Amino acid sequence: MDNLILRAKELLENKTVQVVIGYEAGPTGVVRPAFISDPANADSLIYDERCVQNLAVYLTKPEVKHLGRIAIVSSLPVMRSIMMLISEQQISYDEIVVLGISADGVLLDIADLSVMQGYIDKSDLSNPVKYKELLAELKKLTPAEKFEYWQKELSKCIKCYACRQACPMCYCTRCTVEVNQPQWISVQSNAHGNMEWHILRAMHLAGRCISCGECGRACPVGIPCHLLTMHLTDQVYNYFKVYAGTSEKMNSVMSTYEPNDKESFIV
Amino acid sequence: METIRKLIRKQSLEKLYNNLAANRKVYAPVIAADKKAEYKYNPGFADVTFDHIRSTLSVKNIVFPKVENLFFYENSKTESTITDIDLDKIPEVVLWGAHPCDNAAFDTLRSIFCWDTKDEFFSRRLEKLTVIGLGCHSSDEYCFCTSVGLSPSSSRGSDILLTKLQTGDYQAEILTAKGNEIVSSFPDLFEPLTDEKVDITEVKQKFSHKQVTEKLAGAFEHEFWIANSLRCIGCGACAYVCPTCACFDIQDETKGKNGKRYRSWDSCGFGLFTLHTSGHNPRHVQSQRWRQRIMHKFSYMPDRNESLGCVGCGRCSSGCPVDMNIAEQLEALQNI
Amino acid sequence: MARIGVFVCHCGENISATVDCGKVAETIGNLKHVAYSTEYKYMCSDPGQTLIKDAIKEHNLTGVVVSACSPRMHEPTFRKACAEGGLNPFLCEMANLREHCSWVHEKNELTTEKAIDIVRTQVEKVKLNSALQPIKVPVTKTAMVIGGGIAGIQSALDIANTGHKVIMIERSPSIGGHMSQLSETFPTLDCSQCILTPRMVEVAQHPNITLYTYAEVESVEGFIGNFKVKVRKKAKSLDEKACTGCGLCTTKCPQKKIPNEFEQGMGMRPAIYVPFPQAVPNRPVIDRENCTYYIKGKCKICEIVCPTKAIRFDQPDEILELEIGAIVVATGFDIKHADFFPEYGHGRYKDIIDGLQFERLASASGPTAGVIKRPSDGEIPKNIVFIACAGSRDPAKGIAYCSKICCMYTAKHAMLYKHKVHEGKAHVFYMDIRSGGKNYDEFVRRAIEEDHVNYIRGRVSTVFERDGKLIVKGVDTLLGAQQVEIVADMVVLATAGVASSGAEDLAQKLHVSYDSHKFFAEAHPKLKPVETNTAGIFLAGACQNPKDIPDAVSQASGAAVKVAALFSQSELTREPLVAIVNRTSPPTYSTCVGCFMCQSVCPYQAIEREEFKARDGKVVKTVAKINEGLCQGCGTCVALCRSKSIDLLGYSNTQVYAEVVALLNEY
Amino acid sequence: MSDFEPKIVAFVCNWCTYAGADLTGTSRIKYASNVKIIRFPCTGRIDFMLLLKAFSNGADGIIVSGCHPNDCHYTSGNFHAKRRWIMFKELMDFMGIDMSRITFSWVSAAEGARWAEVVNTTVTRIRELGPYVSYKELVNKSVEEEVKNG
Repeated sequence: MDNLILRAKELLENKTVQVVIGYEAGPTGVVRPAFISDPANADSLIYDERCVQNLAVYLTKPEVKHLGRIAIVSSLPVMRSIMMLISEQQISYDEIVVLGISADGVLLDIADLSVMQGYIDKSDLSNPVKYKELLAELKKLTPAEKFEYWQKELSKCIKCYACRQACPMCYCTRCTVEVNQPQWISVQSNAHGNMEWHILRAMHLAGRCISCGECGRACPVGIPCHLLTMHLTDQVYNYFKVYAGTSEKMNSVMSTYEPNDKESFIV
Repeated sequence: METIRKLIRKQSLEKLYNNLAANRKVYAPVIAADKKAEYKYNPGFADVTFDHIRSTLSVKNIVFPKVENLFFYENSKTESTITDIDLDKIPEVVLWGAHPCDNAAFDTLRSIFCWDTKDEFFSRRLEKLTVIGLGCHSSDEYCFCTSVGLSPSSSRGSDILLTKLQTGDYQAEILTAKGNEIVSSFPDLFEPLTDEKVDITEVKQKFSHKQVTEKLAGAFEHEFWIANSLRCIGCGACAYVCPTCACFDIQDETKGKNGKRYRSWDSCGFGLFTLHTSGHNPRHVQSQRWRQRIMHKFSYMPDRNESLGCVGCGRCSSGCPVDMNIAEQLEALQNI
Repeated sequence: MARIGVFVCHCGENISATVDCGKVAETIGNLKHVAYSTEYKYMCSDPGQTLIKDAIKEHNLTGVVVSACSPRMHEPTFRKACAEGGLNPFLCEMANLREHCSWVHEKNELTTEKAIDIVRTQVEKVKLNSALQPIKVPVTKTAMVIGGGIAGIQSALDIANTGHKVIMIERSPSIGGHMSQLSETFPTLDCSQCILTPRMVEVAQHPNITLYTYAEVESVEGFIGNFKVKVRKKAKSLDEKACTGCGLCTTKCPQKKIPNEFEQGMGMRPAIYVPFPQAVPNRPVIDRENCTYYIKGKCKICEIVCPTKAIRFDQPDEILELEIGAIVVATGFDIKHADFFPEYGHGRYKDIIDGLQFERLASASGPTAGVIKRPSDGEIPKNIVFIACAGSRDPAKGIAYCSKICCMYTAKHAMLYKHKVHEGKAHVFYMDIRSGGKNYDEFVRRAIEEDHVNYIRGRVSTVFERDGKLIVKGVDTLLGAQQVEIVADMVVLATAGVASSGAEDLAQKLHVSYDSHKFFAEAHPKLKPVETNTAGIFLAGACQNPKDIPDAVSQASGAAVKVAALFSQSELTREPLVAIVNRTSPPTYSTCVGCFMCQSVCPYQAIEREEFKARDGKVVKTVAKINEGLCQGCGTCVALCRSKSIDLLGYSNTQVYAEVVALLNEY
Repeated sequence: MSDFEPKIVAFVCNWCTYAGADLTGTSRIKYASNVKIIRFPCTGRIDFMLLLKAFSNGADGIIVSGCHPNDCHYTSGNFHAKRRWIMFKELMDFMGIDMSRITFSWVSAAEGARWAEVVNTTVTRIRELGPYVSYKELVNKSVEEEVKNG
């Protein structure tokens, strides 16, 4: 990771950026996001298989934006998130420097947006393998079993909204659940309201989810809510042959259409 | 009452538990499928764990459920009829095997809910609660009870505190009349305590809460808050797993002519928590919300409730998706 | 506090026959916030409307629910009544008790219960309505008439004569349409060309009319008063200004074997051609598909002979971008051709023709100069059979409707034949004779009684050839379904009138509805027969359904009046049922986060960007903003908006949510 | 089960299906009275959350209907709606929520008879399925959970 540290130092020293967002190990040894503004602190940056959090979530956070130009350590999901955020006009590529990291942990030279685009284009954009297996298992269940599975999982939900807050695409300053005219989703955490919340979240991420799995990882009570969005990611590709986070232009499947979109259930 | 110490044999615990569970709701920890501890009502004794460090969620829901109905109403053309909740129907609950931090939290909650006026719902639930605590014989890096004036063997909030003995049997400290009532109901299960060594874990003190409170008095505008909350993503996980966080929201839900008013957990970590109707938000960024959380627990509450708003259970840190480690931050705060 | 008035209409007995209106009014009257609830025989009548107006004042109503027929029928009526009663018209909603309840259910308690549910739902909705003000938008006072047949011509002239500009688009090289193909017209038997051609010339010469022939609509954007129409002017391969219309090119063109469309394939034309002698404009076009030069790369004889050097082989199609305030669709009809009837031997026998082909045979300017000669050998048929309802009123053929014009033109054809072939015998097979219309039945009687046309009431089962003659087998139902066999020299099929080719495509470009037969759909079958569902687009003539000339002309004038009425206002008042992005003050508090997915989803390009700047000029927030002139209120953006920052007036989130709750819960 | 009268909510667009249902009325075609219509300008306006709200308020079945593809009064609202329903259906299926309780259809302003048929087939199907017990239980479960704690 010496390359990453050197590059971070260089960017901070020559004032190309004011902050580098990367990963560090906390006092308990847990890997967590680091915000490095002083080049002297860049040595604490690490990158290994434990560095899984999607850092792109910070690109839309006011206090972070306030720091100035940002360099961000970016694995593939982060790069795809950045692409989505650009296409949805939340950030501009000029505001950031992408410190791309390849799947095998090597620092990439992402000189500009087109290089990042090229890297994304040649990457496997389908859901990560470990989730594919889980999804396949779930799909095998009967409808009643699926219902029971999800009810059991969702009954644990405490509506802390960690899933939402951890997601780079959930950047809305007001979420539908915060709307009370009408009260779309019951404020209380109960079986039915929890389910409605997770349906809403998954639907709002349909065609926008970049399969980082961050929502599920963030959940303090261990609900695999990432499987809902990942399932839709699969279906978006299945129906429309599109993956999210592949273009700087708006290409969300929910805001576009093809006249010959195929379905088999509308009579 | 004066504390009485007795011995309860390991095998007697099962009898005690089963006797209690036979005609009462007993809330006890079990190991869930994800290998984490969670509390359940009346699990089989074989499933009850005595070795967990901390459950994912605290046990505050016994006295402060995540949703509490306050009353029901029915509207007609001309008037609304209100039906109150029958508080007499609140059942007796025995909390079994909860650790000192969680049990001390009931005291903290009382200092909030009964600060000026007595909250009926909370008080009645607390009245119906008997706590059979369990001293800690294990701990981890997130534990910091010793930094907030508690310890792995604190008896605050317990009616009976069990502590594992090195022999494998348990010491029972009978602390309250409620505790005594249970002991006297099952006199055969308790024996006189001989002088035996207890198996209690050691939790290192990380900071002095008194110093933290003193520092906070002048730290409202300190740059510390922004720098140390940059990675906070603003979810409510810390508040919802916290045994002492007591913020709630009150809502009316109406369907047709019928409706109800209820209160449900809320968190000061949410932007919506302080959002005004006008759109103005006095705590409009996350650093201010993080500051509020720390300030409330370590400055405002000692000041106003004469109680610290933290019991050092470490759940907020272990449950945080971005490692907002509160003990680490308080340690740092002490030195600013 | 809301004070809602509910008015339950009996609609004579249309509603009260199956719904207990008294019970509906009483039950609804017991609802919270319902200040007044009553029933009346005819709410839409004058006294009914007065009842509403008086109640608004007397009970100080803040909202009105009229529980009557479909809002698509009378919403404007009752909103107007409310306005006259002093209530903002958008505080009035209608509960559809007739079309959606009383007419479709039996009389029982469930039906009345459903009626109560429907009314209660609207009560809950109207509580959340807000007083809206109409939107004013400017009007471009130029009309476009699509189609240059008699309907289009009439409409264009009528609009032009009110002093407004008209642009006429005709896809073929000349205007005139089917009427220019007709020989004589019923019921007067005057010459079609003689009455039509002066109108065609008037169009060409009218100072307010711009005519584009050989042109088609490429795309339509915008909305009433403000359409942006792209028109493709197909290349005529000709400099129209240089061309004098001398016709030398058409006579010298070596390619002369192209079936003539105007003659319904009964004559030939060259590759450079004027469709017919009286064409307007009287200028040729090159049919590139059949021109030797375009096929083989050499020839250019027309260019060589042209005295004014007007031929332009490399002329491209031209796209015109036009600003239009209103559109009249007058694209006419086609007929099913005889090949629709293989059972009648089409394809095997040349002497089975359709009605339009007969028109050309009978026309003095036609391929036979008006002599009725049969196509196979040019002989004059001595025995001729006309078959009415060839395809029409025949669900088995997929056409259940009556083509309306065939009875009359078949009588006309039989008469024309008898006038030209005195010794000949004319037979007509028919199902019913539908001759409603001024002097129409008299006309048919004349054919039967004076010209001795043999009318046989019955269907034809088959036509086949025997010994060089066509054998027409049918039944005469008036003779007890007796089999009839007629030996004919020629058979004329009055084939069904169908939608013009490309009608569906055009309807989609215009965003107007069409029926299952691809005829354009009117906004209301009785009360809005000239309007379409899309404001500012009107219908004239047979594009709506088969029509005879007087009907087409009347409707064309009707459409012209609609356009003129629209153009008589300098500003157009539009229903304010549009989307809005919520804005708070200061604007930086607005909940829109500026993802602009709404912009991507909007079919009308109605969503714009609005930037808020700090004092230093730096953009601090960008949000969506709706152009209310462009927004048509579909609400697709509303459903898509994740932060619920867009709402739709009249169908707001709180309103539709309240409707769902009200429909399903006890009150 | 014989006296079970299903509650069915129809979410329809103003220009096609609502007008089609008007035509059903004008043509005096009879159909089951279990279906009640909520009018929207366009299927594009129909928020998927409203479908969930219908179920949570006690609907046993739902009809969602609008203009046939290419016939949308607003050009493309129904195409967007189609994508929305594709995703919604896939998610519901994945979560084990019974999609056979929802009829998605295209009914034009000219298809009065078809509207009656869509209603009648839906009502028949929902009658066979019975009340949507599992969803109603889910909604009531919240109350039960509270009772359990209190």
